[in-house]
Parts: sequence; structure tokens; C-alpha cells
Amino acid sequence: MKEKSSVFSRFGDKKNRGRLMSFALVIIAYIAVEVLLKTGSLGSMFSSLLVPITCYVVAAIGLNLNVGISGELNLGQAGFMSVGAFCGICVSGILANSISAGIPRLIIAIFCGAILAAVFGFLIGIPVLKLQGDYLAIVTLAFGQIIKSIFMNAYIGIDTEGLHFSFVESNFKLQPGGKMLLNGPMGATGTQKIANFTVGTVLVIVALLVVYNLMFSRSGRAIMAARDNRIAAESVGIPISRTKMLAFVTSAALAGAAGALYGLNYSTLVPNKFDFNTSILILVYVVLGGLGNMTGTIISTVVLILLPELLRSLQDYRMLIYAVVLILIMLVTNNEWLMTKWKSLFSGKAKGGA
Amino acid sequence: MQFLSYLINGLGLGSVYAIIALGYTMVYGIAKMLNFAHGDIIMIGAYIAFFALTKFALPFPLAVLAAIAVCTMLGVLIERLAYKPLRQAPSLAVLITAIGVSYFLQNGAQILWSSSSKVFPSAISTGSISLGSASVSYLTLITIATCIVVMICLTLFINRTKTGSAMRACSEDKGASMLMGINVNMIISITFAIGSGLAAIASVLLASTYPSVYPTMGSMPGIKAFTAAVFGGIGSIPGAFIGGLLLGIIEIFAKAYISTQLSDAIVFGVLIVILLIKPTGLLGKKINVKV
Amino acid sequence: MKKMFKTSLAVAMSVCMAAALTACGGSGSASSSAPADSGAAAETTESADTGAKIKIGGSGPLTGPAAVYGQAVKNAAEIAVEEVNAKGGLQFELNMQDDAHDPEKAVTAYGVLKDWGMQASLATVTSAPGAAVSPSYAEDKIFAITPSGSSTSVIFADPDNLSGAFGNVFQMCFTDPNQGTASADYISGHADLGSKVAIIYKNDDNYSKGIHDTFVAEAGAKNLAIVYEGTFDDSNAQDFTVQLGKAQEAGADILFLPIYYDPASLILTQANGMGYKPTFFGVDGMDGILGLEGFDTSLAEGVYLLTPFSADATDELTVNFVNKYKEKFGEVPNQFAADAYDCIYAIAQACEAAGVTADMSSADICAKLVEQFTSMTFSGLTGSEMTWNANGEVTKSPKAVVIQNGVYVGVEE
Amino acid sequence: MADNTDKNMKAPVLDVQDLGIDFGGLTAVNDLNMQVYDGEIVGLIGPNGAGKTTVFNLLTKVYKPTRGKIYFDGKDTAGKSVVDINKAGIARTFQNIRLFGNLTVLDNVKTGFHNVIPYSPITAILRLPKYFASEKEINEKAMDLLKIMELDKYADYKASNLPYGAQRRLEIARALATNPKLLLLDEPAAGMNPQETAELMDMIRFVRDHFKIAVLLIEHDMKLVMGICERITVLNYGMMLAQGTPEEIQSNPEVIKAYLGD
Repeated sequence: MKEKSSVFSRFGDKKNRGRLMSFALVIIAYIAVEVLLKTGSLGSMFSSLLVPITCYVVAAIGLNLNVGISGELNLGQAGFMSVGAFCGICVSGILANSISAGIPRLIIAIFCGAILAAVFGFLIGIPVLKLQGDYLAIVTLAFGQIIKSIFMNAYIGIDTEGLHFSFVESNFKLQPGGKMLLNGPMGATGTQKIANFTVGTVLVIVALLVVYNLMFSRSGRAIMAARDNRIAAESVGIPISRTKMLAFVTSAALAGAAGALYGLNYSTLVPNKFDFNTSILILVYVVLGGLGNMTGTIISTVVLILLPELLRSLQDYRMLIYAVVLILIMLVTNNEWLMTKWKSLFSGKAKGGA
Repeated sequence: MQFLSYLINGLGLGSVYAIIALGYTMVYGIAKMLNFAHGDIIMIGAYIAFFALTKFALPFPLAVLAAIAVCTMLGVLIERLAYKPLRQAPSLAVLITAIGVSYFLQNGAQILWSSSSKVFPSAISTGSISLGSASVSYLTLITIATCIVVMICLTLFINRTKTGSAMRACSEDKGASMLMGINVNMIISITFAIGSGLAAIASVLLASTYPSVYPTMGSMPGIKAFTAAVFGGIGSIPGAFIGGLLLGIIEIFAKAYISTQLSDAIVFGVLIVILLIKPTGLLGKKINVKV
Repeated sequence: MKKMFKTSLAVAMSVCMAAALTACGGSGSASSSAPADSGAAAETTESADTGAKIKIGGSGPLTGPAAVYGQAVKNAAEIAVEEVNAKGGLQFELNMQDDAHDPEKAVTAYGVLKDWGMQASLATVTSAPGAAVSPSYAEDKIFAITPSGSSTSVIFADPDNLSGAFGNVFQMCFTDPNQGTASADYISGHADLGSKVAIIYKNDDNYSKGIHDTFVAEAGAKNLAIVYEGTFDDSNAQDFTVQLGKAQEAGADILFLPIYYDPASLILTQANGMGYKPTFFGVDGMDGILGLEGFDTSLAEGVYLLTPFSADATDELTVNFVNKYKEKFGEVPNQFAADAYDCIYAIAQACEAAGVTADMSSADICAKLVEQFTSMTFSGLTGSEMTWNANGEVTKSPKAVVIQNGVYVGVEE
Repeated sequence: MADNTDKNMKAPVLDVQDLGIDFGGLTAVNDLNMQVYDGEIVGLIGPNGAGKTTVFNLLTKVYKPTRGKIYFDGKDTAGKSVVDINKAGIARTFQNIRLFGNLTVLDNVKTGFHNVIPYSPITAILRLPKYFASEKEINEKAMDLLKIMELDKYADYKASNLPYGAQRRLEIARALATNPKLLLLDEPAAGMNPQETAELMDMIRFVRDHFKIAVLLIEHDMKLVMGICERITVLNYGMMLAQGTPEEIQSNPEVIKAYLGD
């Protein structure tokens, strides 16, 4: 108790352990994957999943800040990913001639994607955060759909005369040799694939740092206070909408960064990719991983991305099995009787071992 | 006079949304959960009606009854197996379960009935009548009429029957209802049964108007109907009715007078504006927090 | 709270582990000769002798909204592989993976196929996933011919300028520009069909939008009057009354539908309900409309379409294929299926001509097949005397057919 | 104005003039006049439904008054928000306890320092030196408050797991963290046993002296009210019934009538 006044023990040991665990998890996973890659034993399928996994992890960490820490159900996270993705692709396309090295261009693209998504998050947050509960959820869903519609109708291209932008296709003409960066519903094609797993892992660590640093600070306490009791939070001088906005914008920015990384990992990207289903998918990662639990989010994202791939041998039945697994996990983890049995099993083992 | 035919077509589309939204809103009002699998019940209903009409060559009314029966049972079954164990669980857990159920139904349907679409036989008259220069199909009129009848029956049921008032009591306060001797589990099951039955009616209308039956046919009408329910104030039965009709009209008008490409964006944009003016939808109850 | 989440994770993990184990077990028992292929169990067509088979991969949407296309390709390719294997000599082993019409999943599916040891491929069924994996096929030097990935982005690295062809990715279907141009040419050359054109297309679909774009360009060149253009997308693919009403209002007497038969069937039904009767003009995606379970074929009476394949053709090859397909899968094959069937036979023809054997590396096979494909002619279900240029584009002339009395009837040029 | 008290030399920290609010057609509070001076402990009592909590909600701007003025620290508070009023120096507790249930006891108190020791989110994310300095200060001050409220042994507990009495004390600690000039306590002794209530009385006195603040409290426990309040205002049906020292109130026949009924 006496050491409590020391600044370094202010989180309590438990919180620190959770934090260290998630960083350790990411770093160990990274080293393990790199070793497997170097020895060539990972296989093409798993290699192709590495970058998307880091993207979804970052987007899910961001969403967990919004849903878990701030307590607002957001059904439009994919919309922010899409903003980041197309922004990243455009930035990378524009800079392709001036910066030929992939990594610096990727980092600039991710940064721009995050900033633009944050701006979108801020603009959307103004109306959204006036609402509460399920009404807020449906408006985020609506914005997700609107963002998708916008990208389906946006034409961006670059040619010798510079950058062109239009919402009407017939107005859109490029000089010969020009490059379409975003071609309406066809999305982006011929994107240079400059994303890689190392940058993805660094982005995960950055996302964790941002979220944890925010959580264990004045702002983080305010966000959680506003979630736990709005009226009491106001009564101690916490401005609710500003606080919620901070979480919303940070979450959007992380989704944007994730989107930029994602967009630059594939040679093609269509706006339809980031629809309602993708938002739901990310939400599933968050809920399964545990609200406010970042380590859990990382694990559940990885597991749920790998699961359908590992079920490929079941052919047509794999998505059916995936659905059953999803339902069963929810039923089992929310069943008190089973959970007490499960715990007693573990504590019994622990005692036996010791 | 195209305006009139757009309006009536909008009402027709809106009526389908309204019937689906009624199911959504009832389940929400009583179980306080967003049943994302609701749209997929519609899909199942459409398949049942399709097979009843083609494989078993049943007359149309029997096919509708078959669809209603199967959907009702399915709705209750899903509630018992997947949602009831989660009564005390956080609402997000129930939401994810509903999404799981939705995936399950879609993929199950694909395995059972293949992914290729089937064309729903036109059992309802395909003719049309002309109103001025606009022509309106009988089907659209039947759809609108069905929606109004359903709405009236539902209102009567909720307001005039004992079960109906028990439902209202449950939606106000489950704990107090239980103390008053209302079997809450029973009421929730009945709600799911009615909601799913309505989904079956909607499925037949949807499949008759847009005669294409395939495993994912329910998801988009489901989302639209959810939007409609929120539009009108989720939990409110007249709200769902008005929300559904409005959504249909806005969608058709947006397509007709603004842009076919942006119609979705416009529908959702209007929703956002409405919610900003009335944060709990058109007829939603104001949330009062006692300090 | 925390504890609950931890345990929930533990449960999730253990379920996943179990799933992984069964997956591995499954693959092990299915093809015991194959080395551990990271859970990617091969979906193999049966045959007695293992080891001497050329591994043909491919991915398509086997689940989700677009599953109908992927399933058709998978089914038809299976039939073709069985037939080729039954002839003796050249032996194929087919592995169709699910990509759910998602570029991301297609890249993963490509990884699965590569781990499996694919030597030649059907690429992808749909265009967007195709554009995502084509660069990988080019990079890894694996020969690919897509049955139905018709966008230019499948074969060109820079589709905007039609340059940077991958060189080893071929198409069995027409490229989209080809169809759009041919349709506009046909309509402008047949004034009796009508003079005012309306178009309804699916603007979030590469295929539909690609055809639309070139159709409009060509129509401009041919002075064809386009009086209305309407769109729809995935979330709006049911109600077409507005688009049809607008087309009617604009006085269009030809309705050009560069879309697949599913939405087309809805358009035909709704137009009929409105009493709007223009000449409907479709492209190859329209094929299959007569095979739709429960469709009132009288609605399709008088519909024109440009298609390389019709399931109602009476030639021996088509009859044989359609019967086999019906028998095995209980459905009438569509144009996707026909294209896939041709793909396998084209690969077989090229392999035989080049003397490709199963022990060759995929790069060697690729080089030989590219050489064959750019020089050979091939006749199959979807056309005769087809040739391919170095970009991978097929040359075959689309045939105009009209639906009369519920069957396709060839139209004189 | 109603400044006929013996403290009319000093300006009151809180000055309520002709305050009233209607809900629909119902008048909940009407014509309320009362003052609280620096360092005073004032009681607000009255039968159930008299409008006591409504007065607190009016003072903290949860409700906007229909009539009348509230001056705090000499300034009119019209147009201020709940957050503004807290920044200006009024802190409160709630009748139905409102803690941040998922936060630790220590973090609950730390939230109170939100505007007292501020730093930006960027400082937090980048972990700039100011973050460490501020957090150190917040931590020390929060622990001091917990010690005063005898909650230090619970610092790492989840707030919702605390015993009832401790939760009430935690609310006071959290309110004190916002550095108020006036502390509003809404039934601080509700649910406490006599022993705890006695301790609470000492605590309230100590807090008043230590932080040099004024306290306005709603309470049903007459022993507490009469024991620590220097002045008492009695409300009935939203109207002020009486005002004065505990002795005056105890002997006021109208008050006795209101409490015992007709």
C-alpha cells in the first residue's frame, strides 16, 4: 500500500501485466513468423494471411477502444478502413514517381490514411455522438454505407497534367498514359503492393501503444467514466461529447491506418470490400476477444481469420461450421454453469501442479 | 403522370419493408435485441413457399400457410436454442449470436438448396390496372393491402388481447411483469413466433414482387427493414409501419429523381437527418434518465 | 469481466485447435501421399493412380452471394477433368478453392493452391479476385486461364491503358470491351430492333460496367442514340420499376442489359408487370435465363443476346455436356460452366501438343502452355476455331441469338 | 433580499433567488430563496417528494430553472452547463449512487482531477514529461483523499465491489477531487448504520475545515442533520417552509406539522 504513491505502480500490477502480455505476444508472434518465413516452412497460404491479419488486428484494436473502452456500438468501422485504404492507395500512386522506395512511401500512405480517416471520424462524430445506444449504432451503419456509396462514385486519376477528381464518370478524361487511382465501383486496380508484415507488426505495436497510453491517462479515465456513468462523469467536469469524440476519432484513425496497409497489400481493391459485413466481422473479433481487452482482441482476430482457412477441407460446409462455432462460443462463454465448471477444472489443475 | 406510379411502387416496396420491420421492432421491444437473423428467416420462408408451390404443387394459400408455419417454428426454435441461454448475457453477445445464426441459415440454405437462384412462381395475378397514365400492378396493391391488414391485426392483438397486454408489460419492465405472474419466457417465444410469422408473410410478398429466391436474398431487405424500424423509433409498432413505408417511398423517389447510384446513400442520409432531429426516431419513446 | 474474457478466449482457442487438428487429419487421410499441406486439403477428383497427375488449381466463390458462378465452374471443371482422365494418357487433378468473390480470400486461396503444388490454373471465376491474383501467377510463372474473369484488369497490369499484359494469364471468355463493342455494332447494324437504346447495368460489377463503358463508347462512334442509363448495385438488386419506368418514359425501344441472368429475370418480370415491351438485348451473362428454376420462359420471348454458348444447342458436344451436368448436379449448366469445361479441354489440348507431363515444374509447364496457347486453335462448347493473342485475349466471335418458343435460335448476321 | 442572517457582512458563496421549475404543468420547486456562506454546513430537509433533489439538479444545471436566479461566487450561473458548473466550483454526490463501476476506487477519484490537473491526449499518447509529472501529482492527491475518506485500503478494488457505505464515501472523495468551493451531498448517510453515520459526521466536518469549503446536504437522518448543520432549510411541496438554526427548526410548528402530517 505504501508504494502506491510511487508513479510507476499507479496502474496496479494487473494492468501492467496485461499490457506487457499483449506486447510480448505480438513480438513473440512476429519473431516466430519471421523464423518460419526464413526457413521457408510457413507456406504460401499463411504468408498471404500475415498482412491482412495485422490490418484487422489494428482495426479491431481501434474498434475496441470505441466499443469496449468508450462503450459505443460502432457498426461502420469498415467505412473508416475504406477511407484509409483508398487514401493510402492514392497517396502511394501519386508519390510513386517521386519516392520509389516502398517502405517510406508505405509509411507516408498509412499516415495519410490515418489522418483522413480521423477527419472523417470527426465529421461523422459530430452528429453520431449526439445519439445513444442502438440509435448511435444504426447511424454508424448508415455512415458506413454512405462512405461505400461515395467511393463507388468517385473517380480519381493522375496523368501528366496532375491529379483529376470527379463524381461523374463522363466528365472524367485522362491524358493517354495516365493512371486511374480510383475507378468508381471498379475500385483501384494495378496497385503497387508495398505492404509487408514487418510494417504491419510495427503498426500493431503503435496501435497498442496509442490505445494503452490513452487508456491509462486522464483522457482514458474520462472515456471510461463517461461510459460507466454519463451523468456522474459530467458532474465531475468531464465533457461527454469531447471525450467520446476522442475515442471515436482515435478509433477511426487506427482503422484508417489499417485500411491503408490493407489497400497496399493487394493489387486491386473494390469499395464493396468494406461493406456492412466487414464491419460486423471486425465487431465479432472485438466481442469475442473481450470488450476492453486488447490481448484478447489480438488473439481472437488471429483465430477467427485462421479458422475458415483451416476449415477449407470441409469445402462447402466450412462457413456453416464457422457459424456454429461462433454461436457455440457465445453460448458457452456466457453460460455460468459451464464457466464455473471450466474454472474449477483449471484451478484444480493448477493446485495439482503446484 | 409517372409520379403517381413511383409513389405507389414506393408504397409497395415500403409495405414489404414495413412488415419485416414490424417483426424487427417487436422482437426489439420485448427481447431488447437486434435480431440480425430476421432477414434470413425471410429467405427460409421464400424457399418453403417456393417448394410448396412447385415440388408439392400446393395451392397458393396453403403455400403461404406452410411458409408461416415453418418460419414460426424456426423462429421459436432459434430463440430457444440460441438466444434464450443468453437472456442474462451482455447485449453484444446476443448480437454476435444473431449474426452467427444469420451465417448459419445462409450457408445451410446454400448447402441444402444450392446457391443458384430460383424463380418464384407468379401465383398472384400479374395484371395491372391503370390509374390515369400510370399503371400499377395488382401485386403492388395486394402488397399494400396486406401490409395494412397486418398492421391493423397486430395493433388489435397488442391492444385488445391478454397476451398483447402482457407483451406491452414485458416491453416496459420485464422484472415487474414477472412479479405480476406473466410468463416472460412464454411471451418472448410468442413474440419471436409472431415476428417470424410476419417474416414469412413478407417473404411471400417479397418473392412474388421480386421473384428471385436465393440464399442471401434476406440480408439486404433485413438491413433496410432494420433501418425502417429505427426510422420510426425502434420498439414502436406504428413507428415500424410508418418507417417502412417512408423508407420505400424515399428509396424509389431517390432513384427516380436524383440518382440510381446514390439512392442508398440518400436513404441513409435521410435516416441520419431524422435521427438528429428526433434522436429516438419518429415515434420512439424519449429516453428519460432519472438523476 | 476479465476472467470471463480470458476463459472465452481459451474456449475459442481450443475449439480452433480442434478444428485445425480435424482439418489436418482430414487432409492426411484424403490424400495420404501428399505431404502435410498446412490443412489445405485437396478437393481431388478420384482416380486410381496417383503421382502422375498434373495439378490444376483455381478459385471462385463457392460460398456467399456469388456462389452460383463459382459452383458452376467447379462442377463443369470436375466433369471435364473426369472425362479427360477417363481417356487415359493425360491425367489431371483439380483443386477448386473458395474465394467468396473477395480479392483478399482469393490471394489466400492462391496461397493454398501454391502450397498444394499447383502446376496450371483456372485462375479465378470472377474479375476482382482475378485482378488480385494475376500478378502472383505472373510472378510465380504458373499458367492460368480464367473461364469467366472477363475484365481487362485480369490480364493487364495497367488495364487503363491496356498495357503490361501478364502474358501467362489467358481468358476463355470475351473481354468486356469486346462484348460491348460487338453489341453496339450489332444493334446499330440492325435498325429493325429499334433506334432508342436504354441501358440498365450493375455499377458495382466489373463485368457489367466494363461492357457498359465500351458499349457507350462504340454507340457514340456509331451514332446510336442512348436515351437512358440506369444502374443498380448489390443493395438495390431487386426493385427495377424506377429504372424501367424512366426507360419507358424516355421512349426507349431497345433495353440493353449487360448483366447476369438473375437480375435480368427480375427486370423481365417487372417490365412485363408494367406493360413495357421493348426489345431486350443481353450479353453472355444473360445465358442461363431459360434454365432458371421456375422461370416463366415466355417472358424471355424475343430476347436477343450475344453469347458464345447456349445450353439448348443441338450439337453433340453441348448435348453431351448438358446431359452430364444435369445428371450430376440437377441443374442446367450456364455459360460459366461451359467456359470452365472448355478451359480444361484447352489446357488438355495444349498439354498434349507440348508433351507436358506431371513431373515438370510449373514454370516449364507455363512456358510450354503459353507457347501453345498463342499458336493453337481450339474448338469447344463456347466457340470454334478460337485463338489467343499474346496478351491472353481470346478471339471468338459472339453469336447473336434470339429466344423463340423457349429456345435459342441463331440469328443471321 | 433575504439577507437577514448574521453573516450579512460577507457575500454568500451560493445565492438562490426566487428559484422555480415546472415539469409540464407541474410545479416542482417554487419561490426558493436560500444562501450558503463560506465554510458553512447547511441542511436541506423535507418530506419525500418535497423537491430536494430537484434543487440539487437545478443548482448543478442538470435541469434548467423556469424562474429565478442562481448566483455562485457572486456570478450568475444562467446558461452554464453541468460541466461548467463543476469547473466553477460546485461538486455533488448522488442519492442513487453513481460511481464508475468498472474503474478502480483510485481511478474513480482520479477522474475528479480532470480539470484540476489537465494535460492533453497528445501528451498522454506520446508520454511526454508533463504526463509523468501530472500523473504523479494526481496519484498523490487522490491517495490523500482516499486516506481522508478511509478508503485507501480499497484503492485497487473495483468501485462496484465496495460495500455500500464505502461507495457513498467514495462519491464524496471523487467530488472533493474536483476542488470545489461548495459540496452538495445528496443523502450521504442513506443505508449507513449509526456507527458509520457518526463517523461520516466527523468526516464532513473535517472536510469542511480541511478544504475550507461550504457544504449543502440533503438528509433524512435528523440526528446527522441536527448534529452538524449550522443552518437548515426546510422544503415542502417545492416551497420553502422554514429556514433557521437546528433549534429553530426543531421547534417550528409548521415543520412538525409537515413531517407528522395533518
